[in-house]
Amino acid sequence: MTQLPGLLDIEAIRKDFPLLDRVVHDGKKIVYLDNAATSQKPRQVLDALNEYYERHNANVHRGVHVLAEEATALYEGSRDKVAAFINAPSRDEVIFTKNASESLNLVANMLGWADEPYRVDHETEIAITEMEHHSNIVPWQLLSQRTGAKLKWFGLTDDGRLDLSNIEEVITEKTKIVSFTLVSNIMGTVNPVDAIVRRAQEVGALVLIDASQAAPHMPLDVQALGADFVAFTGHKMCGPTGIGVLWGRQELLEDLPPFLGGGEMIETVSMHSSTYAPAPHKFEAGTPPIAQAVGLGAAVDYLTSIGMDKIAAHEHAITEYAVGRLLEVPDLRIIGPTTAEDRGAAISFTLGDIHPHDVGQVLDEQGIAVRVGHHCARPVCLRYGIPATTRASFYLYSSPAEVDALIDGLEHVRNFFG
Amino acid sequence: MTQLPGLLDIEAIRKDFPLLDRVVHDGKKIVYLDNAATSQKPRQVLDALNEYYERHNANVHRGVHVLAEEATALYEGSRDKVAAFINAPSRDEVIFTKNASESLNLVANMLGWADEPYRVDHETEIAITEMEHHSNIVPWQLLSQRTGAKLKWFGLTDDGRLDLSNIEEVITEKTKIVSFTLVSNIMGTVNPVDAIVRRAQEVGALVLIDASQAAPHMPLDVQALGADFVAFTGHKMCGPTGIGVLWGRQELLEDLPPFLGGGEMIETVSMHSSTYAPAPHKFEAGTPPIAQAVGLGAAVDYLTSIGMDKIAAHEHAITEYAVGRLLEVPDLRIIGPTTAEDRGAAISFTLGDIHPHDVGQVLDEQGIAVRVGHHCARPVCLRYGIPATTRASFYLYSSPAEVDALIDGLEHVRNFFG
Amino acid sequence: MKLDSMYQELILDHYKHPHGRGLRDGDAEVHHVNPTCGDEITLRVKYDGETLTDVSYEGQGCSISQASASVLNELLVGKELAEAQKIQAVFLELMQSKGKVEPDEEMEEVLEDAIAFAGVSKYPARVKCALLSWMAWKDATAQVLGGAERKTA
Amino acid sequence: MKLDSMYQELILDHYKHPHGRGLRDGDAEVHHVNPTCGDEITLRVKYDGETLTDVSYEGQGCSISQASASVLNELLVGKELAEAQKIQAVFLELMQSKGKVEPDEEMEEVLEDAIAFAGVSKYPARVKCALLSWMAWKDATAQVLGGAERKTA
Ligand SMILES: Cc1ncc(COP(=O)(O)O)c(C=O)c1O
Ligand SMILES: Cc1ncc(COP(=O)(O)O)c(C=O)c1O
Repeated sequence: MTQLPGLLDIEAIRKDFPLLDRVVHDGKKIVYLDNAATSQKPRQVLDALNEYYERHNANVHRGVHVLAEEATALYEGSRDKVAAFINAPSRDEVIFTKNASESLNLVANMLGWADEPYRVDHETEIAITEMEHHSNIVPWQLLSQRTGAKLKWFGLTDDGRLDLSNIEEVITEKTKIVSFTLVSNIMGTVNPVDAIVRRAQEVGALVLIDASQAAPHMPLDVQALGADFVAFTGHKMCGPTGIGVLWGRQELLEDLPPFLGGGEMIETVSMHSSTYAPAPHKFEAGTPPIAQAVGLGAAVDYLTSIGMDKIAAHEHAITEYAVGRLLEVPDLRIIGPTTAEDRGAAISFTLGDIHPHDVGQVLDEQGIAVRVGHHCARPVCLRYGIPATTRASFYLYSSPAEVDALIDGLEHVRNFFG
Repeated sequence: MTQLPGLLDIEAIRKDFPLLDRVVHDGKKIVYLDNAATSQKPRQVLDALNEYYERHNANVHRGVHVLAEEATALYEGSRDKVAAFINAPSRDEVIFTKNASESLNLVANMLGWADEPYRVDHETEIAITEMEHHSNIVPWQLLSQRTGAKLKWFGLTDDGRLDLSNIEEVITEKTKIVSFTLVSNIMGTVNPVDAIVRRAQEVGALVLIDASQAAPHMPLDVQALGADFVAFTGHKMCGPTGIGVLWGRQELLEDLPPFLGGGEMIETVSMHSSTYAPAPHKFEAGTPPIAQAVGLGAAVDYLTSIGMDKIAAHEHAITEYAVGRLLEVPDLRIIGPTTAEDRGAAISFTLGDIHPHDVGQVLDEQGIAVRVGHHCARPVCLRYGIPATTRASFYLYSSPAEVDALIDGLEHVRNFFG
Repeated sequence: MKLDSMYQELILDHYKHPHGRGLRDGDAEVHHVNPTCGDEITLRVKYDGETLTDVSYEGQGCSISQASASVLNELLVGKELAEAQKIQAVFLELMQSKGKVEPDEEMEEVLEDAIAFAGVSKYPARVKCALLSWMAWKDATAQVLGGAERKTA
Repeated sequence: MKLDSMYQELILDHYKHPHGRGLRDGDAEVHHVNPTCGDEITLRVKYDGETLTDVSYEGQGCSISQASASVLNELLVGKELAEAQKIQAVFLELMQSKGKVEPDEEMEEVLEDAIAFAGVSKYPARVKCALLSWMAWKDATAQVLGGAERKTA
């Protein structure tokens, strides 16, 4: 087996993930390289879910009975864990949502309904980038349509990086919010946070960072980032589906208006008017994803026990190896950075004229799960003049042997359509 | 053991629910009477969740690999199950949300952003009732504040029913939307759908029915209801937390604008503009609660295998028994209907001057879990001049013995504070 | 190998040598997108009375969607409208069968080369690829019939 | 019985015979709500220089929140501001201890009757009940000190 410096003890880790033993297509063990779409779940997380439902399940916050107290302690305990995981100054800055998309929409809607100085309206501008996930594009298009605000964006360089050369035109005195991804889900690019945050602060714009592809893979420190909001999603970081996070600076969460109305988010309600609970509850209407928050808490414990820096190092080694081997494949073109520097573990590529759908299908037949298409980042495909890509993406349990399997699989694809 | 006509085979059913074996406070088996807040989960649902995560977990819709196909088939299969469960004319009318609160907010926001003839604006009116859950009040207060629309509501009679005597003033030619609960979560009242729907149709208003307390407990037929939208929540009907449903008439879902923007809900995206996928996907931005939908599908299978009519009969019998026994308790006042006719299995009451918090605490000490407070329906408490109530609520696994335990518990409460 | 049931020789042939590709004069034009994968097609139909005289198209997509458009062109052009609609309906039935319909002789007679897509019906994610051009054709034809939104180039 | 640790005789006494209940003249008034249960209190403070001369209140709530307001009145009225603030801080510490602080003699000396609430700190849902009036008092006092939003009746 290929040994690379910095690898985790993959064999031990893989034992935690029941799905990785899955056998598909008449006896082929799954090679799961679709981690940018969603991660697999360790037994520790599934145990936490079962334990919650079998022993503690109750609705939170409003009960004096023992189950309600336990459920509340578990749910709020997960908030503490997430706050520690991202180094949030206060647990009250951690809002649970259903996914990163809701987190991003939540900010867009807060700003649309806000009073000055936050209000986005027809005299103001919004800045994003051309490499955003659709979930960080469409909310801003909707906000722009509904308020008249102008939507601007950073373009991309030929090697898959943000083109910041016109930063002073993209982020101006009129800009109210700059929203961008920390790591591209399609190209793996890690973006230069500092330069963007500095410019945003210069003009007094708020900064929202989409950390959906960062939180699972590297240490995340919201204070060091210097952003005002950070969004990410549970299912990509060993957690359950149905849970996302929005972190926001306390004073902003106090000032900004609520989004969804309902139970749990109120202080007092009469038919004539209502007042709202303090953050984070103000932004958590209805019964929250209780079990999912508990599961995310267990995921955070799991990742922390391994160490986010070690996970980052592991993925860096795998990515470096994968990039090197992919570049040896004839007719293969990587869309995005072609070295492992400042890049995450998602690698997109085209293979000659063979359509990614066909690439993915033939890989699947060999038990290799990759994603094909525009990966919810169609503007990137448009930018590089391609209809779609094939994307292999790695995680803490990915092994060099799986990279080798991918390379062999691509050889097979080329033969099949050759 | 007390035998009542119409009871289910409780012993067999209780074996399906691991939590019901829970022992609290030094050896007391839990008596779980907080079902209106959330239900317990049968093993069948937990098995479906585990099976999903251990064997099929992948992101849905965009993959050609076998896991993605399986996950998509399971997720969309749950949509079929839910559609059948509520007798929806088309599976495409079933939208998965995170909870009922999101479903209700979704409709409010659709109408706020809609074009004519649906648009809610300052020249129009919204009608709700005084017995709504906060999740069906606050979204309309927000919409009313943000659009200038006038919010009206039906009051309550002394015996906990809707006062429809002024229906022509509450629902007028200006009314765009009438939203009301099918079953009150605080009083158990079952509301007269026909009369309200008829009047709404007369004036061309849309009707949204909050079926959060109905879907778990009785056969639900959206076509028979005659409404335009029906909302409910998974966790109260044996399903996981983190999943809700909005059913809407196809033509409305086609006409109405999206709410949250992001991945999955688009047809095509460029930096300049986007087009949206057809319903239901148009309203499901981001990675949906996949496992939770699968769990809800299993819950629907479970409930259907027992039979919703049989569940309704069981609860009716228990409720009748409970109302009778409660009325024997000195100083006890039921808030809501005092017979079992046209009422669900949630019973709220006050006990002399003893504050519900204190009632709940002393019951808890005996292992009896009830909910105390305003049950996210504070206007009802205001209406009846009480600060809060104690609420016992039953489900398919509730037994007459548990009712007896409650009555004994209340005796103990009276002695304690006597 | 199971894969061969999807990628029939005939499909790969059509993919590599598509029939009637390119946009020509038409009575109606539609643009269809498969949102789940981004495949796109622009398709025009031309009728002479009841006869479908041309289906021209341009687009990008996988072998299945490309081959399917090529087969459609080969199969439908020259047919009477009613006949073409019947073929479309049978193709739709086959593709939505989840691999459970065993094509019989009658079906083979109607579908000719298109019968090669039977294997694709086992792959839910790819059924939409195979149907993309057929849905576009149906839509364009409906426009001609309805007289609505006629576009010619 | 565990319950007795919460419902100390002393708490039930204060609940049944509250001290200083009712609204009287004050330098500042606040209205606090416990959103998790709907308990409410309206509370006024009156100062004469540094001396807290009255805490008057009205509200609805459970035995714990009612008894706590009564104890507060008994304990704080007549004290110097600094002394009252110290008592409040110690009470807060006790209540947030999750039952893990064993009240020592020093604490007992400071808190007097309020020490009876030690058992409540084991019940997270009830801690807020016990704290409602104390938070309201703190807030009202801050208003007086800040001179902001002074209300008198
Ligand atoms: C009548 C009613 N409507 C709406 C809701 C809100 O449901 P959820 O909290 O799951 O959003 C509830 C329950 O909490 C309810 O009882
Ligand atoms: C960069 C990025 N942003 C946002 C999202 C949206 O996350 P979710 O689908 O969980 O809402 C994703 C993943 O799908 C992503 O990769």
